[in-house]
Amino acid sequence: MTAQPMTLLTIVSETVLEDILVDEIMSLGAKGYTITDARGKGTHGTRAGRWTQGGNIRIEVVGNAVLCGRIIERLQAAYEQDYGLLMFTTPVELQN
Amino acid sequence: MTAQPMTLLTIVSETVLEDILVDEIMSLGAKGYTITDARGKGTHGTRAGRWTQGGNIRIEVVGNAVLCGRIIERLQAAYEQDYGLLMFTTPVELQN
Amino acid sequence: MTAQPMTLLTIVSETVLEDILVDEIMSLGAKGYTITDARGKGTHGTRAGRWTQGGNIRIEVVGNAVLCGRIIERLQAAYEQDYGLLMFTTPVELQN
Amino acid sequence: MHFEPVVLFFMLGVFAGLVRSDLKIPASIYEALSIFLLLAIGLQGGVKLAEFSLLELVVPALLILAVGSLIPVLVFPVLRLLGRMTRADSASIAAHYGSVSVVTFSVGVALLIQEDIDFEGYMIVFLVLLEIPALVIGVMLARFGSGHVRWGKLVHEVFFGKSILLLAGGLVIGFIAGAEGIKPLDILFFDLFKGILALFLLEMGLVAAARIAGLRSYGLFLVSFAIITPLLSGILGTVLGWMLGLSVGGTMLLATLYASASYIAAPAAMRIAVPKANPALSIGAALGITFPFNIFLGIPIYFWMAQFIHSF
Amino acid sequence: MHFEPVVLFFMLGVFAGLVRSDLKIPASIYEALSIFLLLAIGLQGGVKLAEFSLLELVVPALLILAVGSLIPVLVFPVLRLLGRMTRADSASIAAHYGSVSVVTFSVGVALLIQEDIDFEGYMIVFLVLLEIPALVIGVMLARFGSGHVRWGKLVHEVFFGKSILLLAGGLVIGFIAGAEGIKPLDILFFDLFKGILALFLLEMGLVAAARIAGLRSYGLFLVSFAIITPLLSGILGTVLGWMLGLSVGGTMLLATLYASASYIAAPAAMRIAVPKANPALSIGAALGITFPFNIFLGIPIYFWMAQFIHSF
Amino acid sequence: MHFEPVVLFFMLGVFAGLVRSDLKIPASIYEALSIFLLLAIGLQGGVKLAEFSLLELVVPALLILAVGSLIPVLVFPVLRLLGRMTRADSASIAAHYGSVSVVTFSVGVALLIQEDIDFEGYMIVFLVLLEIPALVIGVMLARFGSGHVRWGKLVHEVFFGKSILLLAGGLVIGFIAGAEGIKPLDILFFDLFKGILALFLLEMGLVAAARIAGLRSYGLFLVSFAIITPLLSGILGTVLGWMLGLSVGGTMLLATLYASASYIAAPAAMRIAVPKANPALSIGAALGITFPFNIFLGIPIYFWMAQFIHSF
Ligand SMILES: Nc1ncnc2c1ncn2[C@@H]1O[C@H](COP(=O)(O)O)[C@@H](O)[C@H]1O
Ligand SMILES: Nc1ncnc2c1ncn2[C@@H]1O[C@H](COP(=O)(O)O)[C@@H](O)[C@H]1O
Ligand SMILES: Nc1ncnc2c1ncn2[C@@H]1O[C@H](COP(=O)(O)O)[C@@H](O)[C@H]1O
Ligand code: NA
Ligand code: NA
Ligand code: NA
Repeated sequence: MTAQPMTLLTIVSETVLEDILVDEIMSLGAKGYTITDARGKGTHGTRAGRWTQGGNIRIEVVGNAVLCGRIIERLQAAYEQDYGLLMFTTPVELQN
Repeated sequence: MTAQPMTLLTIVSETVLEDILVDEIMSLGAKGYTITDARGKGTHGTRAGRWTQGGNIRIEVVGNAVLCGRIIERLQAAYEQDYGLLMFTTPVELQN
Repeated sequence: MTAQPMTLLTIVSETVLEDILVDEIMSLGAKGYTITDARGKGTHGTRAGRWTQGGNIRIEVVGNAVLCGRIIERLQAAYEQDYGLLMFTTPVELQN
Repeated sequence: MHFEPVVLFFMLGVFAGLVRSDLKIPASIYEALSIFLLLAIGLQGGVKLAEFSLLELVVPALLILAVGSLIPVLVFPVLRLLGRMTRADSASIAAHYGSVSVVTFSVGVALLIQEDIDFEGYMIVFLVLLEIPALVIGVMLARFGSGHVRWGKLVHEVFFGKSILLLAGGLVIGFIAGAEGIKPLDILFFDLFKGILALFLLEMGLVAAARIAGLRSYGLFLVSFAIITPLLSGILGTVLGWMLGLSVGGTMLLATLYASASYIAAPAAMRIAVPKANPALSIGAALGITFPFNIFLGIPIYFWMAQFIHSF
Repeated sequence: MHFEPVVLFFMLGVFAGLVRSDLKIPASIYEALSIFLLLAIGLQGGVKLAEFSLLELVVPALLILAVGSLIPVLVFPVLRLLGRMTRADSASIAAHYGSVSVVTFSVGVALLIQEDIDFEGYMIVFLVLLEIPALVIGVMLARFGSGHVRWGKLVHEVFFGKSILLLAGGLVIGFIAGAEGIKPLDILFFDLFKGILALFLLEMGLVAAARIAGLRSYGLFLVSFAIITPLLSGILGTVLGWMLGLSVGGTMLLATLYASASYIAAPAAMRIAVPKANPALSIGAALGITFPFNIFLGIPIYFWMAQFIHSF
Repeated sequence: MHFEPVVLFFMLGVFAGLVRSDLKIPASIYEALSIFLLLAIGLQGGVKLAEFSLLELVVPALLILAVGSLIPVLVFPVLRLLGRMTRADSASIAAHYGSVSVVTFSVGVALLIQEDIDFEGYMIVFLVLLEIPALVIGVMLARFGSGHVRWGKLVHEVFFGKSILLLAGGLVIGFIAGAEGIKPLDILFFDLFKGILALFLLEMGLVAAARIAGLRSYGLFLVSFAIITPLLSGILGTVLGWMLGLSVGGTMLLATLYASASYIAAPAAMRIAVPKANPALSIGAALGITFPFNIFLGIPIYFWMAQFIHSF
């Protein structure tokens, strides 16, 4: 059991962006990602997951701080203005 | 990229309370929330998400420590006794 | 409101293992768990949640460090080699 | 004994549940099946209702409601005193047994259709109406103990909860459109009805299995209660149906309504309105005991009772 | 006025939405219903298409497409200048109104079948074709403002997005298999069609309710726009249908196609291709106003217009 | 060549998958469709089984099972020695090919019905029975390499896994209720069967597309294996069916059963029981090659073989 300090980046954004965001994340060098379907409310209004409003996805990426920083920067620049987007990071111990 | 230290409050409770909890959280001053459907087990037994048992929801709120404290206090007082409820907080860096 | 420092163990693995992993976790002494359905990509390829590929589940266990360590050790030994498996821990404050 | 093959699907579900098969009806499919059943039942009732003068129905309706409201009121002290249950649990269980079960009713209707016996179509109206007083009375019974009641939320739940809304909505649509206007929908809502009821019973069996397995923990009192109550309520319904001049089929359906216990609308409403009640008790009794009792033994018995009383 | 009972389900859905009932059609069921509707419509069209010579259809098809493409072009300056909307919003709304609504079309078909009026089956081909220029024009209109457009993604979305793919796929299967080969599928795709349309309208009502409740915030301009545009487009379709020698039924369907606004394909495409557009505006107008207007008033009006113009 | 229009839906699904359309059948709908298919097939078999004396069936059943069990045993050394695959992979693939495919079988039944050719209804029993030895043998073959096997879990999976449970449950219900008792369910379980099979094939196409796209990576050996194995197994079935005196239809169905490879029950069972096997290989071969081969070419070939052998 060797625990490795890593960063967990959690991204909440619009379902419609799933393919695009996954492409961005992988092409920036992530080793993997985990997605769950979500709904929620923020500054862009309620996204209840009904079809005409669209729902949210919650993407988690475990990686080093540099990778997470790159992803954050890219998503902020490209999507924050026009789409619902929330990102936060937490330090985690990767157990592998 | 300006990271802001914040608190992430994660609440796991019964699906049947969704509307009520969301009202509480927003009226206590949260800027938003994210919900995913969940199932699980705790001191109130198994909640497998089948209709007669009900399922769980997992609510995340990113906010400052004071807001999270207010929400915790309110939910503990009003729901902990009668409903399945788990709450925990983590420090996060909000990326916005 | 008495916050208690605890460890949150997050496990991402294959849906097909759900019953088995839950049995392991509970028999190692966990008080509860929370599961959400997920999809993702890692070293074992894409698990999009379509039936022939299978999907992922995301299990969360809040417990003390010793319990989490026991679970990690057991799952690593028994499942890491043959199944998709990601585990990471975060310190949390349990609010109860 | 009159046997309706559709209950075999319930038995298959129970079997699958007891052997812990991985068979699961996805939650969204269950939702869809129940939306379908409620709408279809409502539409069927609405089409038949159009054949009656609404005015004629006012008096029997009031009587059926009044007598039906007696059930939770009578049941509560039994639970409280004989069963030594908490006020909240007694009130919640009373509400479940005062309320009605759409699937039990549907199995009754399926049996009548199979036996080619007519019934008053407007019975479906009572499927809608009986839910309401039962839930309100349940909450009132619980109230003195728990102090604070979310009345607003409850009233909303009762009148605009999906069960009532779909039943009542179907009723109104069927009434307005009439047999002619509904015809192109017949194949979905009428011809497929029994097949979909079969699938629904499969799922009911799956969830009932968990309840049946937990029977021991309920104690002898609750088990007896869950068998005797429907029988007594069924007698009440049989006698009232006969006094109101209903046909054999209508009498049997009224008995079935009174005898059935809710496991959809009531649990959701009670979880919010009477939080101190333990849902495992009320759902366990209603779904684990009363429901299978009714579809296997109760309905044939109520049928026999209806025939018997009409032979006078 | 010609009344089609299936719209009562839409009203039930709106009612449930307005009273904030907990009634919800699960997302996966909605998905399944829409896959069904698209495939069924496509199959029906394909079977009927087989009766025509494709060559004969080329000229009317090109004309119908060309005139249909005018709609977003004409609508854009109105939104921009009269409505003072941003370029992105104007372009996105123009794309929605140039595009078509499968459910509105289906309600039109249901009315014709109920009134026993024949129509050219190949009209369904235009349900597929009209989507394409509308979305492309919408993006082109938006482009000058927003700079960067994901053309690749858009073209992919337009041609291989599920709506077009299922409609076109159904069309081809129906065409190849023919009425004879499709027969064992009839009961699912044809006989159940209207029942499933009813369930779909229930869900449409639920989501439209949220939009209807938000009407005030759209302003008078958008509300008037969402009523006048379908009327004018409907007139365009009526005149063109008549000039092309279509039957009364076919003329009415062409008017309905032109008059309808997309709320499935267009929103998804525009969210990606024109991110600066506010989806609440376009969906609000298309689903909250134009859709109910069309199914309650529009379709009967287009029917009347088609009969009127054919009386000359 | 006998052509069954239902396979066009598979082609549409493959096309959608290859062009990376966003078309998706939601997982819960897929689940529901497969529950439906399994139950419906079981019911159909049960109703037909009631026409036979069970005793008469014992000998042919044992023979069909014994010969069917040969398939994984014969296939394993080929994979191990010729294909140079690991023990785990060889065992897992052997289990997949010894096991059977409900959808392939259903397409065979659909073809027979379309061609109006009778068959022994009890063939469906073997759909249930053949699964069992194949999975057990697969695990036994893998065992020597992997040491620890979850036998308990496997036996449970085999007997109470949802596929077997629904097939067997349907069989029993159909048998008990008989053609008369099942009649009100006919419209759902029999008349809609082919339409729902079409939707299922659409989804099969979607997932097969991903497998077909990955064909190159499987190597020439696996591709040839996935085409030759069903042909040889089909011959085995044809000869046995003829020797047992089955009708042309029954012979063809037995060939189809032997020739088909499982992609539902076997993958789930093998993932748990033989964790070291790479699921991409077995599912890729079974779903990406053998399944489309069977529905497009195999079934017509087995049909021709059955007719040919019966001409002697
Ligand atoms: N304070 C918050 N806490 C938790 N989730 C949030 C918060 N704010 C926004 N979200 C989530 O992020 C999505 C997009 O946020 P926004 O861009 O603010 O609309 C929302 O739909 C929520 O699911
Ligand atoms: N130790 C734990 N770790 C993770 N989740 C838990 C834990 N305890 C409880 N939960 C979740 O919280 C829900 C309610 O908990 P309880 O009130 O203990 O029944 C359960 O159904 C679980 O989903
Ligand atoms: N770097 C990562 N970040 C987030 N999730 C991951 C990561 N790597 C793997 N996962 C998740 O863990 C599952 C199993 O991982 P693996 O064993 O690497 O295939 C994947 O399907 C993902 O859902
Ligand atoms: Na009752
Ligand atoms: Na239009
Ligand atoms: Na086989």
